[in-house]
Amino acid sequence: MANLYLIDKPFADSALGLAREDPDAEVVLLQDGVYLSVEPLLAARKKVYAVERDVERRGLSSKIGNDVKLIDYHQLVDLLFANKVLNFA
Amino acid sequence: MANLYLIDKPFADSALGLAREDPDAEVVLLQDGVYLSVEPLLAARKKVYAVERDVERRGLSSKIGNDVKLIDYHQLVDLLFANKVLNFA
Amino acid sequence: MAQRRILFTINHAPFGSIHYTEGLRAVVGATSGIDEHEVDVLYLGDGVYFALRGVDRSDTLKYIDTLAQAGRKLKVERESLQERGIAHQDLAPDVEVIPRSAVRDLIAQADFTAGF
Amino acid sequence: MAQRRILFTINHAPFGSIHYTEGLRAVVGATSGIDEHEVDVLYLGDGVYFALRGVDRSDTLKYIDTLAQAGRKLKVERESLQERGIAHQDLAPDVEVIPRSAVRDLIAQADFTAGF
Amino acid sequence: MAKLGILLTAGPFQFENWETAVNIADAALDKGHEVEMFFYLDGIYNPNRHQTFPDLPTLPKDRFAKLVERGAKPIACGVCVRARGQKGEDYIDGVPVGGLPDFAQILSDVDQLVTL
Amino acid sequence: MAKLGILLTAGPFQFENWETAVNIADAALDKGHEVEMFFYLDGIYNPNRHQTFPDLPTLPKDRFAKLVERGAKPIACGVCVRARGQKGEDYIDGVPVGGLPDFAQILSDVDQLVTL
Repeated sequence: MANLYLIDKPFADSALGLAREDPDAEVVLLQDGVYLSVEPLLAARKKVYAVERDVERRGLSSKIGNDVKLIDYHQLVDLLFANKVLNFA
Repeated sequence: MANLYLIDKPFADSALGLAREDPDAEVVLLQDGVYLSVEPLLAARKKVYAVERDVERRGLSSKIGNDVKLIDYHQLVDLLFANKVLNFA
Repeated sequence: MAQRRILFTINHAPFGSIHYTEGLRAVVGATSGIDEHEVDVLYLGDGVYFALRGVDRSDTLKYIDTLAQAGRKLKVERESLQERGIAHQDLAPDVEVIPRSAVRDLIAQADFTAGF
Repeated sequence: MAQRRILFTINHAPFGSIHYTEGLRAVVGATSGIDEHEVDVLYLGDGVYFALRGVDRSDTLKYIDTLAQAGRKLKVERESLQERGIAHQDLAPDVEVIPRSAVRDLIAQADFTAGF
Repeated sequence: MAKLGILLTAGPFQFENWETAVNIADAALDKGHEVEMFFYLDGIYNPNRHQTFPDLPTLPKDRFAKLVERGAKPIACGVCVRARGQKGEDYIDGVPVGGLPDFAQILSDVDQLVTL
Repeated sequence: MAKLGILLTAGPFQFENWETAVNIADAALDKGHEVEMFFYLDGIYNPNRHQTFPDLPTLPKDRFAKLVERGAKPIACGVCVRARGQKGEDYIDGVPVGGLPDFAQILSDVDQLVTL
């Protein structure tokens, strides 16, 4: 069971800081959170997901890296129940 | 007549960037804008005001520098009519 | 009673808040009065994400069309794009990139500004 | 039906939004049910500005008193304070500064988190 | 099967949170889970039955009504409702006005909590 | 003496903007200026006459009512009102429901514009 950080942009600084140093962290970017730079997370070998709808409507599909896994809401629900949710949205 | 930037925190990055390079800029910090670091503005010799009520209720009165002028709403209204208002609140 | 020139700045990114589209509705609305105000639309800060080529415009298209017909382009600050690593080829073809010095000209020309 | 431990994080600064006080009302509310949940209150990011000594507490005092009577301290992340240049002498006497490693312990102990 | 709790503190239209909340709730129901929602702060504006907007084929109230139809159990914070001058009779069917003890009960009932 | 225009896009309680708007408007009236306000987006929630909150001696509606008494001229965006399921009859006296052409007229009338 991971610590699943749900991250939107307004609280990104503290949420990303926590997640980066948390050995059990996985991150879900949602809403404006999909604009965030995830290099530090990936460098720290964290698994990063992004909500596909939020990426697509913002025109970011071609800009987001292959190392970020796009998920739909059904996959998100599975992640929510399989992990401990850290709410930063 | 100055360009009077009314700045709250959410849009501070672009507003402060604009103001710093604007030779006619003066800045009013209001609401959560009073948390902003004003060193770059002061270094660029910009006049900086902060709304006194917003500073006081946040417990920042002793932390805010003497080079920031605290103003009440009557003074703010005078500033609004005496300048061109740039809305970033 | 007078015609004014209003600079609308859009600072909110799509789609976290509705300002990306309601700001444009207000722009069009400002031109709807008896004085037919002049308007400029400028994307700054995170607002510039609206200029990306693939952004869903279904809620904004009618306002953009109205503005385009009046000869008004959506302007985007170059420095805000650069800070976010957005390149020219990432942008929609109908936006106009302007440097900060031109932003200062827009400010100089404006009677009022409105921030969204 | 079970007693839970909930970690409430407060990320919004006072007073730009009402989350600084309504978050605490929700904390107290969470303890008001039949299961008497355990709660922790943690200030993170800009939320830590609430810990400043001179902050106006007129809207939050009753919630803070209720929590204090239940032996619950307001916890503030040290790293968030440091990033904002807030020193120990700037803080209200009733807040408890904890390092990020202790934040991880709070997370480990929590069944749920709620963000304000 | 499991139970999902959603705490929604943002209103309709202005921010994207209500859409995310509904999309997550819908997906949870698709998978056979149960959903309990608490409308808090501006969140209490969401289930207003009088919403009308010609341009939008589906309004927030329609999506929340569909969730109720599918078995989701929402409840609104009464203090928030009254502070904002709203009335329970203006809500879509199936959204009672309660209080924070109901939020405490949701914390007892659910297996996971999302706050938006 | 001059005229101040205020565009308010945030609702009561949730954000500080309504208080800033009222404080600025009050100060302008103190100085003999005129004030015109446009409630846009969530701003339209502000003048609801049914607001009640036991802990607050002065509610948003009371402060806006006082502004009206003192001669301020507010008007609300009708599209926003109807989208949010609100009704003009729930407003305090002196707040008509209009539209963006009224905002355009405010832009014609005033000497300065503040958006909050």
